[in-house]
Amino acid sequence: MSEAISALKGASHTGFATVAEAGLTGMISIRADLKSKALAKALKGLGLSTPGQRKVITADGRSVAWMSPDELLLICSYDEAPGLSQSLSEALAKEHSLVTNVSDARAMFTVSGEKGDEVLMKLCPVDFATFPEGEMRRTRAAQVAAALWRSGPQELSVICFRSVAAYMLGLLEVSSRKGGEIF
Amino acid sequence: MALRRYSMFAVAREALRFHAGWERAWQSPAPKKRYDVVIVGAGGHGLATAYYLGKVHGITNVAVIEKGWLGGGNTGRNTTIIRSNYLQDPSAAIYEKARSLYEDLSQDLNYNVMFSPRGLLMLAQSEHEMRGYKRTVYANNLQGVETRWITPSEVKDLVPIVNIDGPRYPVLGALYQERGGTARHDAVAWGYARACSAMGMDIIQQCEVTGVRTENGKVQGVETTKGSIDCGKLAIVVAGHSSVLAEMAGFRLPIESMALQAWVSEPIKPCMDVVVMANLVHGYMSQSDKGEMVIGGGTDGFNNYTQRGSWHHVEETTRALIETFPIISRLKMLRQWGGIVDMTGDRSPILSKTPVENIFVNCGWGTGGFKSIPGSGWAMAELVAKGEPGPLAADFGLNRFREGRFIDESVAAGVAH
Amino acid sequence: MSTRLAKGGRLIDRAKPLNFTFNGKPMRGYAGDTLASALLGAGQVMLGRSFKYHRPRGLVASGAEEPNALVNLGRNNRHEPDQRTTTTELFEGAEATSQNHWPSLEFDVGAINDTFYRFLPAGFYYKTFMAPRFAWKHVFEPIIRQSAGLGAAPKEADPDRYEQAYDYCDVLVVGGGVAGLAAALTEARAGKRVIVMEQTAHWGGRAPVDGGQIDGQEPESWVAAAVETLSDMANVRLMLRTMAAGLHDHGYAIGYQSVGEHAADGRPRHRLWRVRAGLTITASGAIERPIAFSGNDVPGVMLASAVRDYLVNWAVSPGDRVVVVTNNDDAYRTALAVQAAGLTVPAIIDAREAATGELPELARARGIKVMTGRGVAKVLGRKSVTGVEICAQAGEGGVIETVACDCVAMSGGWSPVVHLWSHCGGKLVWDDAAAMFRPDATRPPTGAAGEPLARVVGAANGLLQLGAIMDEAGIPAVSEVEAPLMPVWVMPAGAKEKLKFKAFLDYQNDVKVSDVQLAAREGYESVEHTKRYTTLGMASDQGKLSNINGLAILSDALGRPIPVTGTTTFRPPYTPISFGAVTGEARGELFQPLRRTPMHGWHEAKGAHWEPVGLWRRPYCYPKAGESHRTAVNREIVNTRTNVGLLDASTLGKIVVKGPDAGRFLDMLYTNMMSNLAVGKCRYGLMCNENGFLSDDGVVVRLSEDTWLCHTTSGGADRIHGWMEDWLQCEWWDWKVYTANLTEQYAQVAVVGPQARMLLEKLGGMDVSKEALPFMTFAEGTLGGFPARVFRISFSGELSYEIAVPANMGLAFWEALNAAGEEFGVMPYGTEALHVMRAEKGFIMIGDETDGTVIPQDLGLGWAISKKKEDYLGKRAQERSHMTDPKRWKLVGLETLDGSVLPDGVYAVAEGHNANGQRNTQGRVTSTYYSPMLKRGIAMGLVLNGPDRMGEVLDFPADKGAVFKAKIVDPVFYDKEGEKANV
Amino acid sequence: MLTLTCPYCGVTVEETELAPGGEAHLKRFGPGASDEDFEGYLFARKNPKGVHFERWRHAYGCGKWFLAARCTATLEVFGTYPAQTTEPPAELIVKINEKRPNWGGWK
Repeated sequence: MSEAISALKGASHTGFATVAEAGLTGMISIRADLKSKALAKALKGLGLSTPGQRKVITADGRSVAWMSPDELLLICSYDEAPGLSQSLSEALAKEHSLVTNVSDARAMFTVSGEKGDEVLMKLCPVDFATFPEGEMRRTRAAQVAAALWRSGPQELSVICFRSVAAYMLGLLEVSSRKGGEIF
Repeated sequence: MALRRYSMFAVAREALRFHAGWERAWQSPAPKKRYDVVIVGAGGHGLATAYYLGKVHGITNVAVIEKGWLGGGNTGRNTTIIRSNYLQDPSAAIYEKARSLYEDLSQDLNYNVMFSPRGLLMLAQSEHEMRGYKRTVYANNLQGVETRWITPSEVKDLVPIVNIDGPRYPVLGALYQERGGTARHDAVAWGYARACSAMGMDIIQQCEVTGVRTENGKVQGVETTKGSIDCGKLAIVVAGHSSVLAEMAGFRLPIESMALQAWVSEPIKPCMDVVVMANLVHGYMSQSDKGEMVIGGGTDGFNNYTQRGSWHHVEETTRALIETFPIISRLKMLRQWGGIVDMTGDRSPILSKTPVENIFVNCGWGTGGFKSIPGSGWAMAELVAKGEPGPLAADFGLNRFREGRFIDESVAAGVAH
Repeated sequence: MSTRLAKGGRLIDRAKPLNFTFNGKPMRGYAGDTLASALLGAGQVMLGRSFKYHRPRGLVASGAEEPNALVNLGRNNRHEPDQRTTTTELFEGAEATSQNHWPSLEFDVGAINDTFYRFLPAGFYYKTFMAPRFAWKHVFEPIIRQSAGLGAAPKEADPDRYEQAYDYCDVLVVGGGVAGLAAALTEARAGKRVIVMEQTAHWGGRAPVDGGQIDGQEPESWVAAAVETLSDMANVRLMLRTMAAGLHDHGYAIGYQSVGEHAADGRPRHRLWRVRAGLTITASGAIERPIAFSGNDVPGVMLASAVRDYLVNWAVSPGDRVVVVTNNDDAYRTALAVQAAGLTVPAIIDAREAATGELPELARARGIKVMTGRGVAKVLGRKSVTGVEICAQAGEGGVIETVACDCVAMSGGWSPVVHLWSHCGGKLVWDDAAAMFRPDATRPPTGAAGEPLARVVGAANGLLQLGAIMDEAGIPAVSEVEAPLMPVWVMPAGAKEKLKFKAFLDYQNDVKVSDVQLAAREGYESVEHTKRYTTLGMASDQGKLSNINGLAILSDALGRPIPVTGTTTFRPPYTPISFGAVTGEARGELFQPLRRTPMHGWHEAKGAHWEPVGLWRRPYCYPKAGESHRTAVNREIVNTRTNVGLLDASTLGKIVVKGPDAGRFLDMLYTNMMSNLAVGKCRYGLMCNENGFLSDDGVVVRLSEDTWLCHTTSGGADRIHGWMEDWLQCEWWDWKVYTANLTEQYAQVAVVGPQARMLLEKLGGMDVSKEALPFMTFAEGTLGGFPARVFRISFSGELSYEIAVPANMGLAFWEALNAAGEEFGVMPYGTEALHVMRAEKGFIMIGDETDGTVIPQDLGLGWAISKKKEDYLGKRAQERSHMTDPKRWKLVGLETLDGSVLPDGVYAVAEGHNANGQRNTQGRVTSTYYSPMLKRGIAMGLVLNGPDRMGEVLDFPADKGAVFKAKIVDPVFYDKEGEKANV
Repeated sequence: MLTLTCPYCGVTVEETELAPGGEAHLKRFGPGASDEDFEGYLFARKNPKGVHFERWRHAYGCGKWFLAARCTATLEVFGTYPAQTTEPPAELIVKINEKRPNWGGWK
């Protein structure tokens, strides 16, 4: 597995905020009945639970996010994703479900710094002043789909498709350039 | 009443008396009880239909009734582009008929519509688009439409401000129609209105149709805000509101009303002598005789009767045009507006009989309305006068949707592996 | 002559002088100046030429309504035409040049139009230039076009950066005058989230200039305190230099912020705000109206309020002797301000029969001569004012007295700025007493829930006196009590034609009173007709200055009340905004997202020539040094067919479909049967839309009992995934099927050619033999250490494997294949080679053989349409009469008799012409290539009864009279028996 | 520039996050249907100037289709609801009746 490289190999820029590709990240898409007990049990085994509408829950370095009424996204380390994907698949085998490892299909970015919100204010039709912690927002960053949440103090994480990773970093870089502070 | 002719001498004569002697361009009569033909909609298409009914078919007991002011719909809010470089035979035929009538329209109407065949080109910015346009050139040559394929350097010669080496979509050539161009949109409506009025037709403005009277499946007349009007035949020519009138007459059309926007820059000195369309990135631009850069793009995607579009389309098209014409970035947008266009099931127009006897519709021109006005009027007049479509309108009937016989111009819809 | 006064100027900082040039002449102003005030302060009265008559023009206004004083600003790649001097903050080194004249501002050949003004009334061009016919194209039209425009066109790309940003608030206050600030205070104190946008660089609007007292303080002090209070509130955002350009549906306001204009410090030049506001309070003030009298456009004739602004704000005197012409009390403030600045007011000419208000009395008390019942017959002077001829307002213009002056300050009353209110449907009401249209509070624009989107306060609401404005906000204020105005649309009331031909309404476009009256006479009765016929209000001030005057004159000419005439439509933007700001970051590299496969960088490094495919970019071919694209493509084909080639197929759509009803679902989606595909097997499938037309194709793989993998075309992945979800969510929502678009999860490589198997065997790890992995099957395993899914499918007719590996390993896998393949002569090939090879095999390509009008039956794909199924998407459509018409053109192969390559898109002609005189046709070419294997041209096409006409020769007319002759043949040109793929 | 509330996500999003999908509550006609029914299904559109039922996909969000009742003359949105239904919810009909007494029903 040593030959795996993320879309941008962790490239970053620092302007009035720091924007960086997060490197290899494990992501597993789970499509299932979110009321499923088997699902709850499987997540519990990871120290997580089934998140409510738009919620993201984090524990032990893993997060699980509500993506749609029948879809969750489990975020974990890249290396454990194939195994976790397999075991989740097995845990849900008796139910109508679809578990897929999408770690390679996505790219993840962090936007950090006191003015991090201002970077994304330029790109996403989202009210960051009222955007709470613990919420996953699927939206648009300029011309591509993005999912974002507050992943730490003064840090936002953004997921997009792998093929547009360079475009996303370009957006984040130009939006975080010094002189472009909004307030 | 005879038309008092416009000419340079007439203007000079009037100048001496401070232009006190000019007559009304058209009369503003009250509706009569009955007309042989009532045309609903005094836009370009409705007025042209009336004009050719009189001129070609000798039918002059005609009223053109209009909810607002004549020419105030899409005729007065489009980007004035005229072209006939369509792919499919029926489209090429009617748009070329229109274009060729535009050539002599000023003289025909004795009203200068400022037809300006400055040339129009469609940039090819992908292999796929290039193949599509080359196909169009071959089709046009067989259709009697003069177009040709030109190379990137010829494009640059015609349009020095275009960026043919764009990093994203370099220009691979263009489909060029030398006799395409623009005209003064309002003048087209006004010129037809003046000519219709001179033939004794009644143009009744501020008169909204509120109902269509039928009996035994046959039209009897219309109810309007200016009273009841009887008619032998009824032509519905109300782009944007076609479905509303159809509902009054008791049938549905394969049409959805959507907003189409346009905008202009502040006026600058001439810098672009032709009309340029960049369809891959969804934008087109020309420079008006006032110096404004006139810009348009695609329609909005949802049903809308407000004559206002959504802002993001303005952003999308403007960014495409800055990529294509980098010099416009520092120009400023002066005015942005919208119109409501009819979008049909195959994006081609409808000139047709309807389920109601003696009601005819002319609608569905989508974004191609202005360029087709004379041809549409010509074909519609023939349909209304004879009760059956002539060759120009034959393929544009409503029956095509039932038969699956579409006229699809969106050949670029397919995608390659 | 205008000049800078020795003292005063509340907005300028005399300690910070700024140098600039006008038409190359060095000038000097101060920080805080606008370009307009600096020019006027430097003695420059004449600033440009009008559009039509090229008349000399100077400043009329001091704000956004200025129609005349537009300049070219900057040079080279920062050149900007039509820059409004009144809204441009002066900066060091500004270079301005005047517009629309040749050879110079002072001497302009175009001014000959003014001499012949009588021959050039409104719409003269509609009546002329029609004969002789050729002259229109060759003489008249070129002249008209060459005389178009004002500022010079930029010549270079813009180097500056632009941004956009989103924001949200409960209340957006537009306008930072006292009404706006008061409204902001009220809303902010109620806990609302408030944004205040002010288009200028200063808070307070007109009040500090106009005087009075607010809450016991000078307006300026009150403004400072209000701004301080608001600045300290966390729920308030104050934005200067931000013009609210438009209010769009559902409360979407566009704000145009000037950020780093003329700064070279990394700031963006402009930022476009997209603010979603619960309520927009427009406190946008009012604009003073000119009065239409002869010569009201001579440089030096200005709005009374502008004269006052220049004096008070910037200590600039527009003239030494200022005659005030008015129909209201407010203009007396200008007279008082002029006098206070130590200048002379020879007379106040008041059209009213009596002027008895507080302000007129004050003026009289200060010794200013007030002439009531009087008007201006004519302004004297051409390039600057030298005097006015005074007449009786009620008369026809007989001169009573001539007064020498160098500036005329005029006021015809005020018009509320109702633009934002009107942009999405707010209605107006005519206020007869104040002679103005103002917002009708009972008919506001409405939002997503049908709620009012906007409210109006202050002068924008028609409240022109400070007391009334502040009273609305519950704040006590006083100012001089003003008597009612008298509507005056033409001066004098009975002005003769000769005067009306020089009484301007739209200054920039040279529309005069006589033009509007002509339009009315000729039946252009609608206000929109008059606008369009005369061009009234179509200039770059968009009628801000004098549209109301125009429609009042129109109403008068038609003998109908003004509200019956109504207004033209107010459209965004309020004042012009740069296209750069509209575009924001989306330029250059960020113009559109570029989708890259994991191997993109490798292709780039190898000098791939790109082809855009949707938002992807795929290698068209990989030309070597000195190689043409054509040669490269031929080399790639020959190498692939003789050795082995690699294609980056990562862009192919890969959608997983799983569930108990997945088979049933795919049977509906594809024309073929997919439910009976055996696990481990692959099948080529076709998808149609409900209209019956072929929309996509690809290989479907059954991964397990309840799971299928659907390959789509490169451009089709998102579309087809959306199509699947549409049917699952909206039609068959009770079917148990999940889908996942895994297109980007995998890098996919096609390993193609006779040596393909050997290459893979060298990598090792999986049995890829014919027996273990037969044609149209797949296997999973580890190949050369990479987790891989290997499909035995072929789009070239060769022995071929398509191998999917995780995308993050795609590059490494691709490199491993290239390294291992060296001994087998491996080469990458691009999309063009792919296209030629598939055409050699007679395989159709979505987008070439199909164009949205083609059904599978046209393409001889009947074998891929299940006869057993009752239904599939598109089936009913294909039963319609035109779809079953035997005359539909059908797919065949075409071979030119001389081996040449048929041009792309040519048509096969048939005898005769159709009823519209168009040449009849009987077919067309859909794909055409040079086959390097067959060393001749090959083509596919759709031909009338084609499959029944094998061997017939058709004529394909091409360029310049050339006619290609081609024979109808079988579309499979290469390896007709299909032996090469199945080895 | 519309805003609509996605009934699945519960967020009010702007038009750029959505994809429009045309008239709602169309009944599909397949093989065996008359020419007239099939034409009606594919092409005949109510296209009302007034209350309109339409499809939207939360394309940049959860990816789900939902339905909206909206006035095409004023752009007022009366409500949104999940797509898994053949007719508008009763309470939405009541609400529209209150706001547009003469609207004439959804069919």
